[in-house]
Amino acid sequence: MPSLNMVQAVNGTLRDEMRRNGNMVLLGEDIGRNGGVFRATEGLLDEFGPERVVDTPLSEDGIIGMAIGMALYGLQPVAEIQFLDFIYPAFNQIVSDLAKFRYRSGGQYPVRMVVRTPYGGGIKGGLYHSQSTEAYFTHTPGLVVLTPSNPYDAKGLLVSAMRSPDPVIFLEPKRLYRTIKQEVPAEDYSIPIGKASLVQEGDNVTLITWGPMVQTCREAVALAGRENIRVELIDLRSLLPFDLETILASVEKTGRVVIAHEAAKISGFGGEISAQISERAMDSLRAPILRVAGYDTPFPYALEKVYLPSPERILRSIRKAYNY
Amino acid sequence: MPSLNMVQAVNGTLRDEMRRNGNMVLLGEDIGRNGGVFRATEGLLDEFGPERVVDTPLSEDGIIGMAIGMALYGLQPVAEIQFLDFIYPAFNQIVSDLAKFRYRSGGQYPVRMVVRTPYGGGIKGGLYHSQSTEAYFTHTPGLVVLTPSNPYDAKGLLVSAMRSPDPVIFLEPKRLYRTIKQEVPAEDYSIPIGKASLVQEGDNVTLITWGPMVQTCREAVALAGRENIRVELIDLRSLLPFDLETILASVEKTGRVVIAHEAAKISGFGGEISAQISERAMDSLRAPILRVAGYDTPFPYALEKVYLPSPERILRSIRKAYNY
Amino acid sequence: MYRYMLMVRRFNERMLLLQRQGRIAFFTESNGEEACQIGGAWPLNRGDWVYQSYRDAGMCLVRGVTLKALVDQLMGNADDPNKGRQMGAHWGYKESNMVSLASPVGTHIVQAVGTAYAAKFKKDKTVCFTTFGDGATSQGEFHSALNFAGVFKVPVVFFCENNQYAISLPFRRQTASENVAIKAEAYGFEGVLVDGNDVLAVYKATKAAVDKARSGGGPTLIEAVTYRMAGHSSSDDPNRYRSPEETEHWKARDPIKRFRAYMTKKGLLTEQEDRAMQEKVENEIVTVIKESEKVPQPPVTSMFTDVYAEIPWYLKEESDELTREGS
Amino acid sequence: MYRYMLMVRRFNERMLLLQRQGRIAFFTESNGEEACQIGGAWPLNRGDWVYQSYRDAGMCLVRGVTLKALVDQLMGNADDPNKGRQMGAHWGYKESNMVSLASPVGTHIVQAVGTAYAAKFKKDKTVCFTTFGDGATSQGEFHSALNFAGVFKVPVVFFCENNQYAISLPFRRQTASENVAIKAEAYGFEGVLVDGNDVLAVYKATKAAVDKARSGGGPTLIEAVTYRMAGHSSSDDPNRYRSPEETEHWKARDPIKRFRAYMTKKGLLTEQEDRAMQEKVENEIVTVIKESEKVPQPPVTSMFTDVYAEIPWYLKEESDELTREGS
Ligand SMILES: Cc1ncc(C[n+]2csc(CCOP(=O)(O)OP(=O)(O)O)c2C)c(N)n1
Ligand SMILES: Cc1ncc(C[n+]2csc(CCOP(=O)(O)OP(=O)(O)O)c2C)c(N)n1
Ligand SMILES: [Mg+2]
Ligand SMILES: [Mg+2]
Repeated sequence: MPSLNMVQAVNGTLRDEMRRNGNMVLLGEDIGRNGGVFRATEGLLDEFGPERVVDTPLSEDGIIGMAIGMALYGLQPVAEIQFLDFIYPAFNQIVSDLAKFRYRSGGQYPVRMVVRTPYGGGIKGGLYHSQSTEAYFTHTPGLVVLTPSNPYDAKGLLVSAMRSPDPVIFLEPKRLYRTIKQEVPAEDYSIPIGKASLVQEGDNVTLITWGPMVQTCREAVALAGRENIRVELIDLRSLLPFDLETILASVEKTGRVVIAHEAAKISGFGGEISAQISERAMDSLRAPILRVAGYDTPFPYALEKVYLPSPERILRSIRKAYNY
Repeated sequence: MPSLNMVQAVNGTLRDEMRRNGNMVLLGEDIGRNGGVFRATEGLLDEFGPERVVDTPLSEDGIIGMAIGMALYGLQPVAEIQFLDFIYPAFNQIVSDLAKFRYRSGGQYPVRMVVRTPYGGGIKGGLYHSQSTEAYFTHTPGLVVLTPSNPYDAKGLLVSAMRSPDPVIFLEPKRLYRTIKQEVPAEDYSIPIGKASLVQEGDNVTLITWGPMVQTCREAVALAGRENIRVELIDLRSLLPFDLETILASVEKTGRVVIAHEAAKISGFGGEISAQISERAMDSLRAPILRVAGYDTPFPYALEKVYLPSPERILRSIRKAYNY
Repeated sequence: MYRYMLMVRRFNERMLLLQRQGRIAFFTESNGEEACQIGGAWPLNRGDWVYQSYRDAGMCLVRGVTLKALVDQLMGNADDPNKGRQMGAHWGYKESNMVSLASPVGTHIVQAVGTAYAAKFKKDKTVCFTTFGDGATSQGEFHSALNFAGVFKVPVVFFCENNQYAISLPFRRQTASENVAIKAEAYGFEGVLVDGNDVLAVYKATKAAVDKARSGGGPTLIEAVTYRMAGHSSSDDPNRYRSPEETEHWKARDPIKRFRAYMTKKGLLTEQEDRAMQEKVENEIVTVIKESEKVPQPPVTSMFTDVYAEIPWYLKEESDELTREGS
Repeated sequence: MYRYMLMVRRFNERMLLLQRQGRIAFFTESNGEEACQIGGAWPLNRGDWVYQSYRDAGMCLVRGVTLKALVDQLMGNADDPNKGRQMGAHWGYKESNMVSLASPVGTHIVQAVGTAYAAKFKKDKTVCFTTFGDGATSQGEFHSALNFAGVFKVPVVFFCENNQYAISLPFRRQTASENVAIKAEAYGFEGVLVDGNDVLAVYKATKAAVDKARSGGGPTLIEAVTYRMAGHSSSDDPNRYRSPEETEHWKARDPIKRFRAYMTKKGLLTEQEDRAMQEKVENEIVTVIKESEKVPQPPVTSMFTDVYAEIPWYLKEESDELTREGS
């Protein structure tokens, strides 16, 4: 079994699916000859040619709009947006058309496509190469929102995304692109949309997270372990739809919840998870549901390290929940 | 004291402030000769001329981008976006520039401007003339988000918005434009940003809402009253920043909370309020925090009446919280 | 052609009436733009795709959409192929390749380029045709669409119905360029200006562009110069922003009158035939309205379908609660 | 002028070196574009406004921004007027009217039109100048900006540095139009094409456009044709997508070499003077780097200021918690 990092897993998955399915096309900025600024599409132009690996002009509404039109005619585009921070020129296409085409046409015109985009901090990218605005998308009915936290899941989720009949926003935590290597089976497999992963079992505190924060939370869990706090770590993987069952089962067991995400706290997706739990599992709760999140400022540059939730900061909340 | 509806209140407030402050300019689509599609700018072109009441080409990124440039040079623009549903072409301007200019420049370039836009359902506008996506904006640090629910507040909040040193997204519930008339003092007054309004006192259940749902909630409160449930009704008015103090004081008293909004539930702003309460007032809570919201679908057309939370639906949640 | 033009005009008038009577909620007429509508749609094949705008009832008819399907959409009833999900005049008819449209102006223009790319990719002979107004040319997606079309040289025809207004904004304040057609130069392909009130001229120009696209010649931008004779929509009062003189000036250039005069002169149409045709069309419409009004509104649970291919758990919950407890 | 051109080149080289050594995180060079930078900024008055792009260190220098302020920005230290909030080369200097820029390409172009409108409104003689790349012309905001500028006839100069690439995308695949300048026609004003490696030609063209804007003649689009000699940024490897021959071809047209040859020929510069100047510039830069490296990083609590004019209660809470408990 090859040991791959996340970019390699993404790259291989795109390649395999393109081989399998002649309707699959890729489009985006610098994805062809340059192989993508993170090299996720490296080698694909050579194998599939410029008609299936399309370098586009610098226009995100063009990319998403064109992909929608391709999809309606029966192609299955995977669009790359260079950074999530640059998706906003296409926000109208995404919110007004991509998400609503199937609904507004009474099912006559479903759009089957994937938007891949790197997101999150950790590469010293400042305000515009670091944002985690997944909540904009989870608040948009019609979209599926996925985010892997390791190479294995990246393949399994991307396969599901590419075979999904619904439009998928596929968020890749760029700071994990090359930091973890993992065995990734060469054969075809997929991870179902809407299923969380129980990263670690524990019965004292439930820690819920996704994407780039999964690794940070692992560290926090290890730190807590040293203090004999047994934390159950849930990686949501799928934000819309999300796996409430797994969450509630865990909360019933632990009665204590910490939610961690990198995005700013206010109106972040953590609020939704918290609200769902307090709506449905009130009687199981033995402590306030706590959130550890990015501060409610734009993403800073010089102070990035301070901004990103650290294992220690998460640990403090775990302790607080545990000792409540 | 003149009795005005909300459009008249907005119109008069714009006029008064334009008279007071020569740097104030308005821009948007059809706001000049046509007076705005809801007539909020009626008569202003005649009084202030086409340089201060600017009909723009059909381009929202143009409107917001131009307004930002005006503001940086010292004008105080109030931009109108015809419907909130049409703000997305300008989303990049709002999220990337308007919200972050002050921060990214270290305070060198603050942007002082207001974006007014009608939002919400109730006029049979279907998917694209009905949305309530305030949560996109409350998740964007750097923005102030206000929404009045009656003519008096519309004036007071708009005055604050126009005098705020920060960029304000001013959401006007279009279905209340002409439904309520109220005494609106002719003299200058303002309502501070960040302060909720206690619409009605009560000690059984706290009902938190804003904008278009305030009227619906009033009806629900009346219905509950008939069943001897005393509901405390809070109109947030200011979503970012929000008035946590007022919320917590009420929750301490009642121990029971219902949050109502028109936007889709998942990742709606109600989730944030719920999360804040459960994080900070856990021990006061005697029932799960409930949310009544729009369904998690695009905004429908034929079934609009079914989609919009009704007083009865809110009442059911009030009962549920009360009887828990 | 003439019959279709008449049909659109009558349809517009009837629908506006229904709206005034509160029997439908909203409508966008196309009075004055019938030559664009019919002449524009005429040269297309059945398999061609149209990304339409909210004034394209006429194109729908030419492409085989039934009157009933249009009225059902306006009523948002259970027979509407769009399941009553959209405001009036937001048509979508898969069988006729009339793609469903959104309200935000301009988003479809660039989607048309994607479809044209896909057709070319699949080596189909499909042409993608897209219509929009003069106002739409100010949106970013107009720019992206034309730019992408030029770069990828796809079989697309951009058809701008310049009816002189975007709601209240006159064309000369929409852009400082002489006309819309000239804008094609910025994208490396041809722009064509045509009298939009002359149905045969519109037909000819469109036919040429469609043929060119089909034979691999790439995109064309057509500007059909016309006039919106009525208000922007059933909610609009055009007297606020334009003069009766102007309206009169254009009334004299009514495309239907012009075509009728031409047909009569050529001996292709007698007054009697004309009157018979008008009556027939009128009757058809009235019959359809009656039928459509009998159709009930879509069932309440239909609100939760088509958000996704399958209903997710939370929508199932919401749907069940609604069914159980009412709205 | 020559001194500034040298300064930019040396600055670029030094900063890239610092980046390679890990002393700064990110940089975008402008090697090859010095003639655009210096010739473009030269005709502007102090009070004029510039909406810049991330390659405009040279313009900053001409407009009076100190070397130290640039290096402080790149280091994101406590002396940076932008308080270390942005990635390298995202300059902003109020005192020089060099407006702070964002990374998303193109958003500033339309803001420049707003500023020009405001200047005209206030009857100031301010001209608003904005720079951007060939890639930026594909964004919606380029389109809106030029369209609004044409409609409102404001004193703005659009300055496109067409360096042939947008990261890896060559210009001929960015758009099918012959060049950028021609695009102005779509907006009803003049486009000017100029050799961007000839500093005097750039100066002349810009001067004319600035004078025209100042005297009420409205907008101009200038396209300065040049070449990005280095990679897109310190993270880019241009060998992946372009040939050494191409790079060599343009190296022979190096704007600094050209200007030096011209100056030498005209007797305005001796080899000795040249060398002395180069040395002096080099020393200046080295001294500044040393100084800037001494400056500490911004204080942790500075993360919470400037989100709003005043710190709201929740940011106060967050700031206090951070101070109390650490990150
Ligand atoms: C993005 C967006 N902004 C504003 C509107 C409101 N609006 C609807 S139609 C219209 C004018 C369109 O004018 P034009 O493109 O010329 O088409 P016409 O109505 O004349 O056929 C406007 C401003 C909208 N639908 N979408
Ligand atoms: C909206 C947006 N999309 C993508 C990017 C990534 N990106 C940064 S610079 C660049 C190329 C810009 O090319 P050009 O405008 O020609 O300027 P140049 O770098 O050549 O000076 C791209 C694609 C971005 N910054 N913003
Ligand atoms: Mg029009
Ligand atoms: Mg370039």
